[in-house]
Amino acid sequence: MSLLELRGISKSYGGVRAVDDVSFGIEPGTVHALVGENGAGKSTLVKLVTGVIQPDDGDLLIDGEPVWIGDAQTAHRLGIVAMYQEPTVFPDLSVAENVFAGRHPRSRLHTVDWRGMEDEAMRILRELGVDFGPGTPVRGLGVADRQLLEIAKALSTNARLLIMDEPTAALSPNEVDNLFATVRKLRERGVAVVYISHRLEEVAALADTVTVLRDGRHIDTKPAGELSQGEIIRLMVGRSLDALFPKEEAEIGDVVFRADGLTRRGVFADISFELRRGEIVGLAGFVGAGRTEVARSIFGVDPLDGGRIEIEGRPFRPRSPRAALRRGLAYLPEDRLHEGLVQPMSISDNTSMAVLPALTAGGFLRPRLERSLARRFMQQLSIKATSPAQVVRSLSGGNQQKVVLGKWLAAEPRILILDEPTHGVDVGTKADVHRTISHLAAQGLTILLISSELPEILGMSDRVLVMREGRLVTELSRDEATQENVIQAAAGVTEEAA
Amino acid sequence: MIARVRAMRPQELAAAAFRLREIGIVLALLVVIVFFGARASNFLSVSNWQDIAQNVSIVVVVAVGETMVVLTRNIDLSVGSIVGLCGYLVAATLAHHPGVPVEVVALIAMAAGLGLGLINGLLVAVARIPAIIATLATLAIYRGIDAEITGGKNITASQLPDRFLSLAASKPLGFPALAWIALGVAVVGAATLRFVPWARDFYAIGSNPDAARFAGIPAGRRIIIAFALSGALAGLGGFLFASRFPTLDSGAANGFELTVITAVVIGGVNVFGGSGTVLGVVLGAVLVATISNGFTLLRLDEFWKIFFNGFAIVAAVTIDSLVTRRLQEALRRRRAELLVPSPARADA
Amino acid sequence: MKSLTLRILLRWETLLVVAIIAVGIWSATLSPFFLNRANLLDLVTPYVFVGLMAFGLTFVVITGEIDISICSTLAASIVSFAQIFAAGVNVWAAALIGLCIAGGLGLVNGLLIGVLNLPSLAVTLGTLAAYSGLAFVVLSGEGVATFPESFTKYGGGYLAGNELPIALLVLVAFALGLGIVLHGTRFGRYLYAIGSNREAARLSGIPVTRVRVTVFVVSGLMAGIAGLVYVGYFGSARADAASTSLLDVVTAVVLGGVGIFGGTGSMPGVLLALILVAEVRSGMQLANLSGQLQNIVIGVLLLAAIVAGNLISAARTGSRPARLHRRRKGVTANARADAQVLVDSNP
Amino acid sequence: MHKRTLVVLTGLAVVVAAAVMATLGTAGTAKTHYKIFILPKATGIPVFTQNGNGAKKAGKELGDVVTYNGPTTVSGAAQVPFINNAARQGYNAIVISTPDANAVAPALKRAAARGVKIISYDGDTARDARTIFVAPSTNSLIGQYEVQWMGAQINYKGQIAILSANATSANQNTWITFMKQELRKSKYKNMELVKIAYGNDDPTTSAQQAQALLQSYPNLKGIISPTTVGIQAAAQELKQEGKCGKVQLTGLGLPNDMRKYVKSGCTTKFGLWNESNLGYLAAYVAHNVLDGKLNGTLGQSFKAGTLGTFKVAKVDGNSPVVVLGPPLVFTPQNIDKYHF
Repeated sequence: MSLLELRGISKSYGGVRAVDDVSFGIEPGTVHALVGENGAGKSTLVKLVTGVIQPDDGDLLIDGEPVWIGDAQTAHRLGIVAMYQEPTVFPDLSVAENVFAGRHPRSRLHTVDWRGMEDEAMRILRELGVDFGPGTPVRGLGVADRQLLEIAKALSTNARLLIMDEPTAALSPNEVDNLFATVRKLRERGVAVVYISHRLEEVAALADTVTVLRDGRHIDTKPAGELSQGEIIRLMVGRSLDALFPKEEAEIGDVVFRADGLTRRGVFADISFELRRGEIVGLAGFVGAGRTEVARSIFGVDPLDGGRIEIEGRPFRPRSPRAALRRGLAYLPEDRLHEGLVQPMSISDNTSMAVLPALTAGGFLRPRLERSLARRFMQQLSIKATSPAQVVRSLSGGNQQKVVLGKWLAAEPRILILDEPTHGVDVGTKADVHRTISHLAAQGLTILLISSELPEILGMSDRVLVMREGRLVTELSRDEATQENVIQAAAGVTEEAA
Repeated sequence: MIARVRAMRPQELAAAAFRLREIGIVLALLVVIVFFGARASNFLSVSNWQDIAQNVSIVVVVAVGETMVVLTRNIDLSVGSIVGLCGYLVAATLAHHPGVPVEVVALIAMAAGLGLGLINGLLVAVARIPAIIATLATLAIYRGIDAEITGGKNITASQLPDRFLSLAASKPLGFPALAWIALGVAVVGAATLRFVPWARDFYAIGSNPDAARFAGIPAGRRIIIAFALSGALAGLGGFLFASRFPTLDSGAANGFELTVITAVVIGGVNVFGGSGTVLGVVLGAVLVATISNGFTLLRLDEFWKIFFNGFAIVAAVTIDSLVTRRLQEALRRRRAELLVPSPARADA
Repeated sequence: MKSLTLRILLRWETLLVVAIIAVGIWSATLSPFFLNRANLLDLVTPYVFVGLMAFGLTFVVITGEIDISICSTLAASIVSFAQIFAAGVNVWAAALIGLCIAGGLGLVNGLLIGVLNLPSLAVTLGTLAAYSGLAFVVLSGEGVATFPESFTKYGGGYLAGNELPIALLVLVAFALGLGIVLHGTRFGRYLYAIGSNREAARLSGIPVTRVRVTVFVVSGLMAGIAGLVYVGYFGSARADAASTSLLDVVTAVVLGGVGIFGGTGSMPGVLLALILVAEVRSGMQLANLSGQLQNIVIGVLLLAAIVAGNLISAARTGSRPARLHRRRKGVTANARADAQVLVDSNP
Repeated sequence: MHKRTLVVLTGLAVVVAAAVMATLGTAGTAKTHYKIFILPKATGIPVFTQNGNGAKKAGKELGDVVTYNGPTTVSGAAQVPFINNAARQGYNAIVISTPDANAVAPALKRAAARGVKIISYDGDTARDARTIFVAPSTNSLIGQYEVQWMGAQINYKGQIAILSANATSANQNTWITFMKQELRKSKYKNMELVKIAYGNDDPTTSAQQAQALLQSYPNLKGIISPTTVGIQAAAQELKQEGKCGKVQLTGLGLPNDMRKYVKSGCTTKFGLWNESNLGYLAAYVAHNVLDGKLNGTLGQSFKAGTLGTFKVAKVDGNSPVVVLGPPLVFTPQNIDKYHF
């Protein structure tokens, strides 16, 4: 009987079916890989199982018994522990205390039993084959060591199900092998491990069973042996190209933006590409490939360690977003909630934020002008809101995304970088955004479209660049690009292994 | 030495940074002792160091309480008023009932302080008022209550029993009585922060509040305990203050919170909570008191001390943030070397 | 149809007006002298310097920071002004130098907090003591008090038959000027954006560092201007000037509806709150309550303002009233991960 | 809970709070002869409380309403609101002792402009801001006596220091000038005044200043403290450091405060005056000025109830002044006769 069974689980956000009637079981003592494109519902499932959110319908069963996981503490008690890409730890405390925070082992006198705690921590660390001691302050540990710490913490609460979400994204090769050895030890102890990764060679090397998700639906669950990497890719892709992408024909002009040898130590290395006027260039790749990091460095948000950029023939040193905007370069951030909008402010305040210098006369605001600007984009992007003065916090996800788009279009950029523009929005908004993008390109705007949704990349782009682990691996023209060869490039799967 | 530091793996660097602060203060203390020793003749005299120990004892007692609050990423500005108020309570009790044993009066002062601290805790944890604003308000409110109780009739030393007055003068084994009490409080404080589970939670709450909530730590209740303890120790500080300065008016211990916070910040307690030791705070308090005593002996203007306190807080905070930034830099650089993404690996 | 925030802000200001009227009625019962015109106009005069400092602090708090060193900045700038004046320099030139010093002290705060990104509470706590020490060193004990009438009239002088205090005009002038800057200029809009979401503001091309440094310079300058009015009213410059006014300044700002975590607040609110504080103080003075007892009432008023603010914002957004913890500035890697995990859960 | 009811509730809470404050207010204004406001350097200092009681005794005899109130910390600026308030409440006279003559001058002039008579006592204000100054004793006498008492105790040899109140306090500075004049006499040639420290009439600061004096001048022989707060703090400090007798102490102090220290040998001779009589006299001066009998011209004389007649004169360069009388001298022998 399986340790954890999902039966008919569904969850939707504001009209978008993130998870649709998913059922499969996870057996104790096995490594169960969960694969699928971005937005296929993987992270939503993780949040359902760890009690961060609750399903709309369907049941979760532990050892055959239906359970309701209302919050993270309940999940903990049931032995379900999740580990994210950047583990959350107490940087100021020692390793041992991180493992036992909030539930220190007590001596007879009800005091903290330091020796007992450190011995117990040492035992677990030894088992995981770790090279740092229980007394080491966590502040000095790298990501790999912090992950081992999370695993140690899970073992100390004798967790029965450990979910690892993209654990190897930031690890070096030998750190990955070390992690695999640890996972195999967990398996021998009867712990079930849900392993989520887009690195199919890791899935092949580690997993006992593989579950493939697509568009929030459960496609298949098979023993790893029976699925080659190529077959997995074929199950992953093949999303219906139903949404008709109205790609207007745009006349491609000369080179507007050239980057060569862009490098940021430890994140991405020698990225070189060109963008032409009126062209939409898709930038594909999995989470952690470094696409957002490249965009943020170009826009001056993060530092750049090397490489040169030219905009319209003139060199450009990205010192700050303000400098980039002045050169006609705009960036629509991936994290809409925290970086795209100022929630408590109105639509017109947000729309005019990036262009205030142009809208003000001698430093004085002109509210009428701002309101008309906001109305223009509300109408152009069909944003459903009562008035420009409405607070952005009260808008739906789709409308918020349109306001962010409007904000950057108001800056009248010549080059627009879009980072996951349609992530988590309803189908209607997605179509509106696509229509706007292709219309703008037709008018001569140059667009770099970062997206993890293959249909969107293939449907919208004149050219497709693919990145993996901080490098630009291939460039495909619109006709050459298919879902398979883009995913293969992104996952690093070569022809013969398919 | 620099080469060795750069070669150290970030883990050793972090462990070293952990110890750095205490070593740093001891070094600073030695430099100061040599500097003032050479210039002021009676600086190294036993009686001078007895004075320093006496003056620092009240700061240490209150600073241990303040440390517990700062560890939880909060701050208690009202300790100065609590010291003044409890100090007056002690004097008033002894003046009207000289028979009451001194130890009982100390407990009364701590109980009163505990109550006042509890109010701070409730304001911060339950009413969700930011600690800076809540304790700024209670600073004024407790000082007002102090003035109302005093009502213009100060208690002078002449009204207090000799047994109490002699406490500050007595020096068992050559070490001032007040300093013995402060030492005891520091030891108990250090032991509590080391061995008592709910006290360890202070560190977790300050280090990463979300992770603490995630680990099931009741942050609200812990914060109330921290403020209550800070109040209780400020109450004991009031008792010591009254024995050291037996004539009390409603302005007693005005601005004392600044001296306490200087000792806590210089003592290496991170302003954002999560790290700090009682040993560091005691050393910080001794350093501040020694420099202040040195200023006096050199007949420097009284007000350079206030300037020094402020300057020391800003300097300590700046050094703290530079060290943590340097550490994160080392981490990122080390991770970059490991993570050399070689295209070759992809085609294996 | 007014937007939601405007309606709530108005609601807060009307609340202040109601409170002002209520306290007015109470004071009138205490002494027949309260309601005569001269007295009413004279009500705010002793607190004009508190109001000017509150205007400066409002700019800082709206950007999500805090500056508790303003009272020491005032003291340090007026003693420098007094010593320069005592050395024979013309009073207005000396005043200008005093203002530059105040701006300079504000700039030190601004650089430490804006550029080095140090926590503003710890830095200004340090400079509160450091600047106070400087003030005493510059002019310990012996106050300077030989200022010409042409200067002191702006603090303590009267017009129109000895009834209209000039200081009141100064207060209203600055309230109007700074109100326009805050609500009508690009710089003002930047303050609200930075206070609500500093990262989004930076990504929108707002010069975040430059603005954060500037607000502390403004706070310093306003403390300097408040100092000049203080000298005018009290007639003397001493190093312990305004050492007990921090409570009144913070209360005026918080009671004025300025959110302590930044992003909200209006100049009219702070002006009304100052009038209320001044009225409460002078009413208690009439009732012969001691200065210290008055502080209790003001302290309670400050706490009540925050609790009311929490209740209203909880009712308005239905969310948890306020964060228990101030987010640690300089978002660390793992905090970003938390943000990443949660971003999908509420689109 | 619906938004509108919430806001009404908060409005109600504020109004209720205001009403509560109303019951706190205690002042009542009964119409009698004159209303006199006694404003000390600070309430809470015992000598000023005794001044207030003396003034109230005089008020009962004269049928005037005497109110005694003031700031709790010693600062000129803190007295300004009380001056404005007294003027606003229609007091006929303000009898003030100030630590900062200039800080209060503008407010006093404003009050005078509204017809309020200003009398200063103990700590004098700027000359043009008051009608008459009531001096506890002849300043020169106080200065000379204190130096003589100290000289006798350390037989005219060694370093001495002065622990004063506020640096801006007129009476303190006048006494210190006369002390310096006295010290220039040949009798005191090997007595050296090394430091003047200021305790701001705050007990804690005065104690810290006393400790600083003992620390920074190891072979100090004597401390003169012309303020009751300073002398008491210095005595307690000497007792704690075990230096009673080794370092002599004199100045102005209250017998009740200093009795214990005299008995344990920390001081053998110090002086003061009857503080309640000083308040009593000041109230009578105010009453006579309001009656128009006194307007500050030299030579005018008046009867001050049980204390007899006094004359307005020019004393030690300050005028117009009314002097209470010569200072009293307390010694271990006569200390038990005095109970104030």
